[in-house]
Amino acid sequence: MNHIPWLTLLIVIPAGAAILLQLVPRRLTAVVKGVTILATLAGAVIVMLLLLWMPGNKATNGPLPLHFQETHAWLPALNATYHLGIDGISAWLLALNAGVFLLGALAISRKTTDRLRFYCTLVLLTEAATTGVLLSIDLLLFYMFWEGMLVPLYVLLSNWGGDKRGPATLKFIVYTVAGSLLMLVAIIYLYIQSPSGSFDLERILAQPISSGSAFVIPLIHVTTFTPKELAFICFALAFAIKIPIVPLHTWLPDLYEACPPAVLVFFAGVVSKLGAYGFIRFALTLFPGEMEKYRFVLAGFAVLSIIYGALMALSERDLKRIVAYASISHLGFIALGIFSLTDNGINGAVIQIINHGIIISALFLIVGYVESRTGTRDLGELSGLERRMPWLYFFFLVATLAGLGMPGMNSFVGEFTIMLGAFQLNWVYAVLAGGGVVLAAWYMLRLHQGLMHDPPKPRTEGVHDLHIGEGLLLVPLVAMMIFIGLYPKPITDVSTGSVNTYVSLIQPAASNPGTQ
Amino acid sequence: MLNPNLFPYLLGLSAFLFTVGAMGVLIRRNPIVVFMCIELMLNAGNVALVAYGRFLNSEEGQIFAFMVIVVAAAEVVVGLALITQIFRLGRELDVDDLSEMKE
Amino acid sequence: MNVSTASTLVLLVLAFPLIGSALNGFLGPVFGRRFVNLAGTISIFASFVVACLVLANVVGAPAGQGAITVRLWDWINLGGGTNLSVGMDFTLDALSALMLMVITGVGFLIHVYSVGYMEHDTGFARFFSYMNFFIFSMLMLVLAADLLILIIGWALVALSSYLLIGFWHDRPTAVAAARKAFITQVIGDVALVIAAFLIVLNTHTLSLPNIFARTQAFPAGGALITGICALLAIGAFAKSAQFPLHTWLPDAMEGPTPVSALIHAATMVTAGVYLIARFHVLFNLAPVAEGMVACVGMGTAVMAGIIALSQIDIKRVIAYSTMSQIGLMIYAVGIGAYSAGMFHFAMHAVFKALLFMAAGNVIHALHDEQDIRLMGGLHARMRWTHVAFGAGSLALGGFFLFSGWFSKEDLLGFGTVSGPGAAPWILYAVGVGVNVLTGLYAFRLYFTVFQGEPQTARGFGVKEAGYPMLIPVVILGALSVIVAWPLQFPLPNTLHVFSDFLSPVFAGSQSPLLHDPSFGLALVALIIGTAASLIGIGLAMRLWYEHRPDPQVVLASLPRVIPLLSYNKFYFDEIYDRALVQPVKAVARTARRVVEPDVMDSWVQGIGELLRGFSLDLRLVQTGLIRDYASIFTVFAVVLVVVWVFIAR
Amino acid sequence: MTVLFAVVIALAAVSALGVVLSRQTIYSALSLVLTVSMLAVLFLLLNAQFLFAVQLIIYAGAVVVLFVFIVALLSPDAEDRPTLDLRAVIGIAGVIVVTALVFIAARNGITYNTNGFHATAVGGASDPYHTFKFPQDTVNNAGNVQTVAGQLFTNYLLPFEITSMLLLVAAIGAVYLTRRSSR
Repeated sequence: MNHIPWLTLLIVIPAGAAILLQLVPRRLTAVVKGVTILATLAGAVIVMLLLLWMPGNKATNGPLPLHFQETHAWLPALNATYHLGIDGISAWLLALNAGVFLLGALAISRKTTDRLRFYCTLVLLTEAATTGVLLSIDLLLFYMFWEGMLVPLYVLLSNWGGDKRGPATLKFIVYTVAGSLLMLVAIIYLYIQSPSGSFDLERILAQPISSGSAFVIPLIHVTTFTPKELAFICFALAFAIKIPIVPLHTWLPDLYEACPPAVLVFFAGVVSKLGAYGFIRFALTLFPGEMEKYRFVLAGFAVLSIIYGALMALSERDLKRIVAYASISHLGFIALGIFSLTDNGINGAVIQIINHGIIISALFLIVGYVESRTGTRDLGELSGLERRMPWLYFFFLVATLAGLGMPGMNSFVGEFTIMLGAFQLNWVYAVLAGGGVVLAAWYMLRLHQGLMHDPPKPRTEGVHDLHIGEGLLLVPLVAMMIFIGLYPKPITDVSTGSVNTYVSLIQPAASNPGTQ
Repeated sequence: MLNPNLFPYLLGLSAFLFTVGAMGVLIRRNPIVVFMCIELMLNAGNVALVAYGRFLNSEEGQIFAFMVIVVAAAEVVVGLALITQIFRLGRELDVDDLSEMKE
Repeated sequence: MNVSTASTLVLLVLAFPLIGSALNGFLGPVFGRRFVNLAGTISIFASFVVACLVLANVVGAPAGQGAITVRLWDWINLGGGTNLSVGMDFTLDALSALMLMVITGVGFLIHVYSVGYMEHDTGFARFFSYMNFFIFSMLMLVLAADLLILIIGWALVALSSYLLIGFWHDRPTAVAAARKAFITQVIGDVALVIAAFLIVLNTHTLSLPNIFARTQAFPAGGALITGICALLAIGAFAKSAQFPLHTWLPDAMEGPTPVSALIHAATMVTAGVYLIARFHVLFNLAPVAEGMVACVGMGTAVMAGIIALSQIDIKRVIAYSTMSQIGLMIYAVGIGAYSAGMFHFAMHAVFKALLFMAAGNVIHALHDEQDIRLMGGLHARMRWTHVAFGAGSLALGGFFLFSGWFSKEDLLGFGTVSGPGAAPWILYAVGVGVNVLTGLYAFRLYFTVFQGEPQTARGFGVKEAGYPMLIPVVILGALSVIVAWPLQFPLPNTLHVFSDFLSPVFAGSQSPLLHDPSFGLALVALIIGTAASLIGIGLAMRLWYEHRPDPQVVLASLPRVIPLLSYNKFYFDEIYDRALVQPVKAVARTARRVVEPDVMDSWVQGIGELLRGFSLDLRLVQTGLIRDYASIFTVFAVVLVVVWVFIAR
Repeated sequence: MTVLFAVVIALAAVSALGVVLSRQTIYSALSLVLTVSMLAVLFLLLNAQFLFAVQLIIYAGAVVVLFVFIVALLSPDAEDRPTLDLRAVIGIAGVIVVTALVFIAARNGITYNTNGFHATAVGGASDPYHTFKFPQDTVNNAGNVQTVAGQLFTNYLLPFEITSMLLLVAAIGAVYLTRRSSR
């Protein structure tokens, strides 16, 4: 099993399936969907196998605890390598990625999706790109996948989006491209500055990069940033836009509003997590000193995201926008966990990344079901669905409770550990995040009760409950919500060793604040 | 024996021819004259190449100048063919008239 | 009792209600009412049987071995130390055995009662599913041996409470009440969570036995332990409806009456008392926090008693009386009289569940009428209910030799001496006042509802409730008379079965506030307390039975502010609405209308506009004239040559 | 010899101005003949006999004749008066500045370091660069035809062959563009 390039397969299978799809006649929608599902399923199976093998697979001795590495020369002139590998953190993100794309493939509606083959092709290409992002250890390779992901997403959104897709998609693309170009500048800086002269993260980490001398503003003689700090800020901006952290979030609600539900499942489920992943994998490893220096500021923005997202979710009326802002609030928790730079916080962030992927997928599926039945997303026009749709009520109830951080459900595990990490940083952050939890209860119940309770309104008369297929999509999500809440240990058993390695990168920097 | 002090004058001639050609491209509107000016600029390059080759004791300058002449010839052939074609379309021979590139 | 027995017992006692809940929820709508009635009640009865086994095991264990902690599975392990490490730990000891008995015992009777009460409701399956789930959550809460697991149970009971308060989905008031209750609970949860952080960062564990073994991490009376205890107390106050987090409980009466009996009287709301008793080791290190708890408890007891006097909804009167009685329990655990507090909890669970269920019979008989001014004269028409309700009222009012008398006097007896300076005397005096108030409101309710003449035509035609609703009421009525007799007598050195049973739990650590009163002092206190209760009951009889003087006249003679405050529940709802709810809503609205478009989005748009303007200006350069392009090209070429030759070095 | 150089350079420069400034297109073309011929002479003086021949044959013989032919064919009497506008000013300034710069730079010697060439004052006290000067007396017969041919058919064979391809493509392109049916 060690001779098979599993990680390459993970990228090649969806990409290959996308090419294969072009050979399938357009009319055979069942075959098209079947190929898509099979490809995503194959990816999911491989990831599951990798997760099972990971405890028995010895990690390398490099600076990163990588498993299943593959290294080949890619652009020898630039010293860029085709270097793939997973650790305890990216393994779970991969699992989420595979699961969410499988769900996204299953959620494709053959009846209502026009140009199905093209659509499926784009979904598969997106999966190949996001998988590549999660696997790349080489900075240039990572950047290529990171930007490559936008292309199929852009085409998906601009072809199958809702009413306001034009401006929303443009905003998203401009935002993210601006961020990633900054990151490219920083990558080139690292490449030039690194003694290793390589794009390979492990090789860059092997030899420390000097932070250079700080810029001094002439005349007033204020010392500003060192070049390395500027590079860190570039990385941080790119990832913060992707997460997104308030105030860089304004692309998200508009985009989610315009996004078709089946795309939202993997867009919200995975794409927004890649920013958080980038913070752990690249910002934390390359810039431990800078992370340590700016952690209070960054955590402050994370808390701002939590509170601000919650307040917005409390005042919005559109279902999708409520969930979008709730998502910003939850992503703020993930960011807070990472910026706490503690074992607890980062492990919590990993758990919460998975949880959020599960919860947000479920919520968007449910919103999609409600919208397709009632034709509206206005909370003011919806009520009393519980009597008509008892199964939806049950699934939505579990998802709501998971979303508001109910103890015993999955996101409590994440939020508890994240808040514990934040508490280790400074108790104020934990208390403010606690305020976010109270607000979360408020807005999630407002959403749930608004939809489900009170007498039915004209729009909600005569709707029918979920089909068996729709319900079966939600069953695994709901089961995961409960299972992780009761037994989160399998997740952290895989991740905690890797997290410890990353946190220990910080510790030397923390103990010697004077060193560069 | 060649006086090495000549070299600045040769280079100066090259620069002069080049810039005069460039000026011609800027101020003349007749595409045929513009082409002549481009020929001038190419020749200026040749002067510099040959002068350097002579003074650096290398024949590569001449070889490159030769290549330039060939390219110039090819360019003139194609360019003049284009001008003929434009004339045939009934357009005036005026560079400013040929402004389809604007939007 | 060995570990495997204990794990089996824990698993069984938890599994029965959970299985019942799942069966009812998923299969109930398919198999119908009979299946649900059986599954719902049998699961709780099975759990009760297991609870009895637990009790037998605990009682039968050799001295010093009555407590056992079992780990079902590792919950999370981030490496130990300050990194979280938690197991699915449960503990069996005297305290949890007592709680198990009360929860499953009273719970079973209430489930039987529910069979009758929900007879005509179409949501019966959902109802029993939620009720069973509540029992499961509550058992998890009281069995938890790890603070984190306790928090899970703590929140799950809040969830079941939320689901059951909002059971009638199409009543907007019920929906709002459910939300209010849940959000208040979440505030308490957050306080508990933060307390857990402080504990795990200082003791490196969340396992309760380990925390209590590592109290050396906390300097006694220090700010840290006081803060932890204050946070735990806030959690307890939210759950037990104590000031200032009490406003959800009266609104929670929107739920079906069995819910009020089970959750909002007998079990869940007393979880705060349980929590403080469970964490007595920590509280004993923080006398300041204990004093705060005692004062809040007594304050809530008085406040709720005053409010109960003027409420007109039968369930709300009982709800306020619950709040008042829990105030007394909180006071008891605050001064360190943990056994006394738990004793009152057990007695209260019996007679308050009884009162709610009897009230439910009345409401049912009057076709969902809850206004006591429209009741009256039911004693002849609902004989059994009347007798049971009377017994419950006597127990509540603290009438001599009824169960409430034993527990309440026991608790107040400790109050005479526990605490520094004059504080115990002041609190004791207030406690005596609460006795008077209790007698007053308990019998105002009894006389108004059961004595006199029916106030509406419907009142003449009422019938006694059916057997499923009557039998539990009668059983509990009998219990509320006799249950305390073999257990405890409110004087030192007399009968002590109950406190001896709990003593292994509380013996290890003694509150600095608590002092055992001497026999004489206790006797005096007992006589004063009993007299106060009798005065309260007597006054109620004169006012609402004999109408000498007429209550309206008395009301008019009082300063206007007292009835106003009482009737309006001290304006807490209004204050919270104005001071908390509306401001948050306003901030949220401002965020959406102003901040998001004008602040968050504006700088993005601004950059966009700037670039657009710049590119519009730049577009003028694009004339399309080749010679213009060439000119620009030349200029820059010349500039570059100059720079290259002379400047760039 | 120097006088000959001076005359050739002066004639080339003046005739180049004639190309640019003549009002009649045909005069421009005739001036161009003079310029390229003078450059041919210059090549001869610089010992580049092969280029001398090529210059005369291709430029004077083919290219300029082609120009004259086209001028005569299309617009024999077209007048195009150069005006003194902004572009002309830019052009004149460019001519003066660049020529002067290059001349001065070449006079002062050209220095270089790894970052590129730099003009510098000869013998400057703070001259950190390795000063490169042309050899005082390096004239040999390097420019003769045999050595050029030797290089052209050995080291530079591939580029040489590619130029022939280029010419072929240009010829085909010209034929295609000018065929009558292309309207």
